[in-house]
Amino acid sequence: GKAEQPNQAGGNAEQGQAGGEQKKIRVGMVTDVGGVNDNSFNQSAWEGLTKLKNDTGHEVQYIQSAGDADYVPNLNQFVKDKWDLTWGIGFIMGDHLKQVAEQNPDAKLAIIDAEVQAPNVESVLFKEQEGAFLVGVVAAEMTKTGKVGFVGGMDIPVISRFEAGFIAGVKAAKPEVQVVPIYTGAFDKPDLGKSTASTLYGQGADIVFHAAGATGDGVFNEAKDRKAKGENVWVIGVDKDQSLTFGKEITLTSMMKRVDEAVYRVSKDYAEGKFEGGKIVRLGLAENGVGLPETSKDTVPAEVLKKVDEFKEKIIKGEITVPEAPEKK
Amino acid sequence: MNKVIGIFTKDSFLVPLVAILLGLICGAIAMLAGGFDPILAYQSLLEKVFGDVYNFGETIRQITPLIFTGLSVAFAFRTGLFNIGAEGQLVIGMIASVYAGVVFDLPPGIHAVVALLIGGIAGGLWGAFVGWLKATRGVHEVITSIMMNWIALYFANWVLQTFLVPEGQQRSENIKDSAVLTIGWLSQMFDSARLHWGTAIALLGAVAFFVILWKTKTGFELRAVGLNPHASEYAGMNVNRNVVKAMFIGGLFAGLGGACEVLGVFHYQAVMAALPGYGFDGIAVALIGGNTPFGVVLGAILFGILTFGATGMKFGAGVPVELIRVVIASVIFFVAAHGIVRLFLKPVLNRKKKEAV
Amino acid sequence: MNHLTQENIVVEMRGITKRFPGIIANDNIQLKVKKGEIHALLGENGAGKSTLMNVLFGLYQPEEGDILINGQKVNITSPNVANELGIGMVHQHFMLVEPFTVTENIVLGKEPKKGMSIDIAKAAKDVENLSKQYGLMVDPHAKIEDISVGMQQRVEILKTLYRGAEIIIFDEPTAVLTPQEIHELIEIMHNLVKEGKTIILITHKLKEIMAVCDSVTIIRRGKTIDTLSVANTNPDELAAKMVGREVNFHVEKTEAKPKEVILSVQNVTAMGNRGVNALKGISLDVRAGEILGIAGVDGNGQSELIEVLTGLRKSQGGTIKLRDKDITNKLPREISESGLSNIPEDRHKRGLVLDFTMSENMVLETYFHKEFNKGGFLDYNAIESHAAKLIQEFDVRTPSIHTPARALSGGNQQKAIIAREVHKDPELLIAAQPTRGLDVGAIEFIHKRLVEQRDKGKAVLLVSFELDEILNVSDRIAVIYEGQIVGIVDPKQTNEQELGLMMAGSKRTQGGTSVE
Amino acid sequence: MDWGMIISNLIHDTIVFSTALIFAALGGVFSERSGVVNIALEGMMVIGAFAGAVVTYFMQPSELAPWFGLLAAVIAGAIFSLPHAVASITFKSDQTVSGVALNFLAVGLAVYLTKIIFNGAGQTETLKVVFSKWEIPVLSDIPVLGHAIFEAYPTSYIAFILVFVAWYVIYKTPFGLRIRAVGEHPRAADTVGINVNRTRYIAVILSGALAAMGGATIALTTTSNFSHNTVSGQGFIAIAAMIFGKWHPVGAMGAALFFGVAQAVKSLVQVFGLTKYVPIEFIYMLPYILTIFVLAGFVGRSSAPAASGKPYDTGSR
Ligand SMILES: Nc1ncnc2c1ncn2[C@@H]1O[C@H](COP(=O)(O)OP(=O)(O)OP(=O)(O)O)[C@@H](O)[C@H]1O
Ligand SMILES: Nc1ncnc2c1ncn2[C@@H]1O[C@H](COP(=O)(O)OP(=O)(O)OP(=O)(O)O)[C@@H](O)[C@H]1O
Ligand SMILES: [Mg+2]
Ligand SMILES: [Mg+2]
Repeated sequence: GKAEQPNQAGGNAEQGQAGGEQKKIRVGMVTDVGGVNDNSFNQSAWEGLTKLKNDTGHEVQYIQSAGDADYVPNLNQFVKDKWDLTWGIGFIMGDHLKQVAEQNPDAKLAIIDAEVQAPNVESVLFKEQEGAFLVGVVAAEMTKTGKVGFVGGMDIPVISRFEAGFIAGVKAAKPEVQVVPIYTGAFDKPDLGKSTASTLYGQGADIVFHAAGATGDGVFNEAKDRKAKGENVWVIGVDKDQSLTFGKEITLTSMMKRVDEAVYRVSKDYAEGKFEGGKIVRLGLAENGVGLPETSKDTVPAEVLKKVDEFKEKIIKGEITVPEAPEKK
Repeated sequence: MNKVIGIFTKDSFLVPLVAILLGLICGAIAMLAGGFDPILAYQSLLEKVFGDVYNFGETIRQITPLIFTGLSVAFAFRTGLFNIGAEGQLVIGMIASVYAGVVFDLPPGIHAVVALLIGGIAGGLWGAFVGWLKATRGVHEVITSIMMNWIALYFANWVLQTFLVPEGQQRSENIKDSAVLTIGWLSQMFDSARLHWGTAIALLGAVAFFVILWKTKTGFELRAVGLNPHASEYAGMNVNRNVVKAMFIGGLFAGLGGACEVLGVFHYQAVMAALPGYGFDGIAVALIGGNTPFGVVLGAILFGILTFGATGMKFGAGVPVELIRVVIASVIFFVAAHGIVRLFLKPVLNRKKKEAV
Repeated sequence: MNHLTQENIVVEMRGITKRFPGIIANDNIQLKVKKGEIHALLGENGAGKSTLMNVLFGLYQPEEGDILINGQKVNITSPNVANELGIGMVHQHFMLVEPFTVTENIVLGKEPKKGMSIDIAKAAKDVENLSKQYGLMVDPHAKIEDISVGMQQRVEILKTLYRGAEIIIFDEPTAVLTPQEIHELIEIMHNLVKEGKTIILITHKLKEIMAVCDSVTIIRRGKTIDTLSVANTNPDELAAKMVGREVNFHVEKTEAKPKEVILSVQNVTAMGNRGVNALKGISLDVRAGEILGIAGVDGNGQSELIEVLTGLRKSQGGTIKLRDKDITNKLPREISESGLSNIPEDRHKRGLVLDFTMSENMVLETYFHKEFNKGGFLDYNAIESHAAKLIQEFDVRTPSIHTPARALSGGNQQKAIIAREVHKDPELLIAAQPTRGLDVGAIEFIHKRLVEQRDKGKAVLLVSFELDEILNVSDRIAVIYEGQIVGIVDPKQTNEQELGLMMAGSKRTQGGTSVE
Repeated sequence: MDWGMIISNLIHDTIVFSTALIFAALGGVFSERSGVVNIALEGMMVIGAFAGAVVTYFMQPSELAPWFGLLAAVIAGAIFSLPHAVASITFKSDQTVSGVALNFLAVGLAVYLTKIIFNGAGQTETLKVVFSKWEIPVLSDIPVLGHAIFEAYPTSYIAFILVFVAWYVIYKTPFGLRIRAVGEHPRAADTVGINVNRTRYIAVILSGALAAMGGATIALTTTSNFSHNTVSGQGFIAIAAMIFGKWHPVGAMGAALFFGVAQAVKSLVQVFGLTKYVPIEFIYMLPYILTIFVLAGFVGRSSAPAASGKPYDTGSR
């Protein structure tokens, strides 16, 4: 019954372990409409905070937004209540967070996926294109049909970075492999994801990479159906290691975006007095902000992973610069 | 539909009041079933809303569009139409005025008024189309307005993507300062809550609602057509034109609501993944408000408080915010099924009757 | 008519009282019906006849009183119970499902089955047998919406027979029929009685009672007045008992002095609602200073004619002129402003906005005139004083001008409409079924007003299904049949028989006068 | 491009998308045929999706879990339709308003309960066991049509069978005749001893059960979970399908298939790169625009059952 209070619960048990010298801080986070069970970055962010609570005993809490109008009051809910650090999760919240930051110069805020120029905000962005590049390599190497698909949520810059990186990766590994991108226009419609995947698989793609939040769940469902009928199809997951949710039979690999790590690190830094307002962090392969999960070795042959590692080296070294936007359609 | 109006004008005060009470009780039962403390929850809800000036100001912000969409639905109701399309009309109002706000170059104030009017008229036309389909093709307005809601969503997104969203963004640029409806000093007073002229416009809208419907020739026709289209036709009124007109005015209210949201609150428009929901809430507001302008304002206040305070409930008592939907649904249900409410009221009403005799 | 012994009383209603909000529809009513007779229930509009029969049929529950069937006390809680007791009812407004076939309507609720489905073949067979037995020829497979009113009535009768009714209630069965159909119905009723059925016949037509019934119970204002044997009474006695005073059914009026033609209809054709030709080249003139009555059976184009005249329906051909102005296919407002007023046949649907106040209803057609409308804003003071004046002048009984029209009785609603229409001082006043459902007093008032208009030199077009009304009020009578005027006669030179024949389609016989 | 393949896929997806709509539209047919307007189909679908997903979740990993889910949905839908029946039949309330209330209630209640059951999550956990497609032996080997039609979810087969069951019930059985009579002329039905209210109650409850099956179908075949937007407006589309299909089960099925095509075309259009010529948003709008077109063009003034939407009051004349 006390479902909605994962926060305060953490308190007493871990108090000792966290050490008496450090003062307990309160970290709040505002999700977009997806909520903390979106199998995607909101969930990942909340996992980061939950870990923080479990490791250090700091108090954490979240509010889910119901729409655009909610972002500012939800952020303010924490800010006005003098929480130590307030997170905004997602590109969409950028301007709202900036507004709140400017109106409350004493408050400290942080944001994922957007760049906010303000002295009291730390921005965390990811180089999704780099990770997407690597899963593109996997896809190109593993496709039997010479055709792979991409399912995007909404056509916004973050998702374009996924698409661009993926295409670049595929082309770098095997120029002849064809990539078919489709945008579903929604992050929360598994049924749409399913029909889109069905179309892609039906058209002969055997591997589909999705960057579509919960819409992507539908891609897995479709793959599962087809796998059950003996078709050899795969999905490449996003944000988290989705093989843990959807199983290794259909999850080839995932493009991990370590939102949890980022949220955890920045919050912990704050507690340790190392918060840097105005800083903009970009996490790529070099910073381990994006990448493939360990579990991939069960589904992807070693020689392919070796190739992936080679490309990874090149990207880190700067020999390859991965484009941030796909060529204009 | 005449029935609906009839229903909501009788016992117009007592029934909604009891319905609200019953709704809150239903909510409390649901909370108890979920293992929450209803008293604490309602308390935190009120604390959230009335606890500080900022949140109080934001509640007013939340109430404003509900007044608009409530008026939109109520106006259509009064003329015999069920406008489920306030949602889409609001979205169209948003996109039209954001377009005007971003693209036009006009002196301060005038720019705001022009953008506001464009939003209102666009919403009105969106509604009028539904009326036109009903008038000329006999398609039921409920179905078309539902369809038009979705079309509005995607159409607005298309306009945004094509004309207003800069590369690498998912929202339009900010409207020019000359088009902004925010009231700076008031906002300051409310600890930078986003207060804007839209609230005043909404209240004026309620007055206009009353005047148009009950004081003008147009209103006479609209009401006549709504209550009895056959007799109105016989009396020489143009039923079809009045249906279109009614839907236009309904749409106008919703469109203005949308315009005020972007000109007063956001100052831009973002690509939307889903409909904002104010239009659907407007139905509830109109029903609770007995489809009278004054009632709509009260209904909107109630709804604004409930929905805005829901976060407080979650914070203070851990109750999921959706619970508020259960409360709202129960209130509408009891207003509709006023027979049930009467059962509860029977003792009271009987006494009244006796006193009257 | 003899021995009212307890054995042959099939229906006895004792002290039935039924109240509706604000009215006692049945007040301690007594009724005894003998087996095998045709028993009339006579009373004015609103006397409580239908209510009483609805009680007997289980549609209403009485507050007080007992019902005995074959001497047995029964509790008729629903039509189902009535059916089981052998009571059937042919309602004033037919209880037929329009899109269903004849057979489906008859077997509804008591369907023969084959497996899980309805055995439609058997059902149709049963219907056919029944209709043969009682001489009620109907097509079992026809749809109700496609057959005539007379046929529909036969379906209603068959419905009761199919359910094994022994006692059949007819609620004003002749109101919707042509004189010829009435004859056939009377034939059917005689057949039914011969087969041992008992019939209760509701009517306020004295002639019918005299022609077919054995005994009659008279009800006035919810109370039983008397039960008489038809053999021992006469129409004058019945009328007096029904109304409670001596009645003079005759309309006082002087000779008409017709002048110039006000309305001229030439060869007008129009489609009906079902896409068939409802008006097939209709032509007529109405002159100033006369009342032209249109006689005809319901559904022969009267409604369509009025709609075309008032601009509510498009005509396909022909011309309509109001004085010199061509008003063919003009908008209703323009026609109304040109001097045409109309008392609509359905006052609730067309005549009033029931939820508007009386004062608003009084300006329904004129609210936009300068006197009420100041630059788009209505002058409610002017509107209200206007209404007050009309209501006083026409003696409309309403609590106040702010009362919604819904709260008025039918008669007063009709008076209000007449006030509104007459006040417009029209060149032509169309009155469609102006007295339908009204009591004698109200009828008298309305007829006076129509004659008054005529005497003021206005043209009046009266459309009515009531031959008495047409004969009494009109100066000339046009008979409409299947969308055409089949003849124009002088009321003083004709009678009901002749009109009846013309209404059934036969052209006017040469000479015109006919036997008494 | 292999056209056979494309068509086969299109039909296949169409059936997937139509299934839920068929269930719900059939529900609508029963309810409205009996004279009760049911705008609450949407809410009933939501409840069905919720109950189906939750019960399936707890019955996992049994292979029969989704069947229990479907059964639970039917029961939940039937129960959830009761307030609508009580309000609109017994209390003679405005049916549209009561329906609106239920739509509000459904989402609120279902998500509220989801959060309570799933630890604050706004959606159920992803279901591991859901319906898998049934290949009909032999038939599924037919080229093109085999994959298109005979490799569907069991729910799709059920839906199509129910269309014909519904047709049979409504047009061939006494019960159906009575439902139609009650929806056309309740008073006539009353006078021949049919219990108008009881008939309407049954029809409304049936409609709740059917709509809920539709909702459960979505959760148990396409989304594999329940969240606030699992149904997202399909109940309204089902209403449109019912009207478009002229309140006839087979007509409603046809209309549902039509909407299914519009959905299925969405992604196909993108695969073929047609978005170069038509903005994607217009493709999203397509089903809704088509609906309006169809309603305005073909159906026009549609003839609902005569007494639909009117409460039946024995005393009134
Ligand atoms: N359902 C009802 N509710 C309220 N009043 C009613 C109802 N039914 C009948 N009445 C009233 O009861 C009285 C008797 O009506 P009833 O229909 O029995 O008259 P009637 O003798 O059949 O008249 P008519 O010749 O017009 O058919 C009338 O005043 C009528 O208005
Ligand atoms: N179903 C009903 N419910 C409530 N009131 C009714 C109903 N039917 C009739 N009445 C009321 O009963 C009264 C008489 O109605 P009815 O239809 O019998 O009129 P009428 O017989 O034409 O009128 P009048 O006898 O005054 O000429 C009116 O006040 C009417 O409003
Ligand atoms: Mg009467
Ligand atoms: Mg009667």
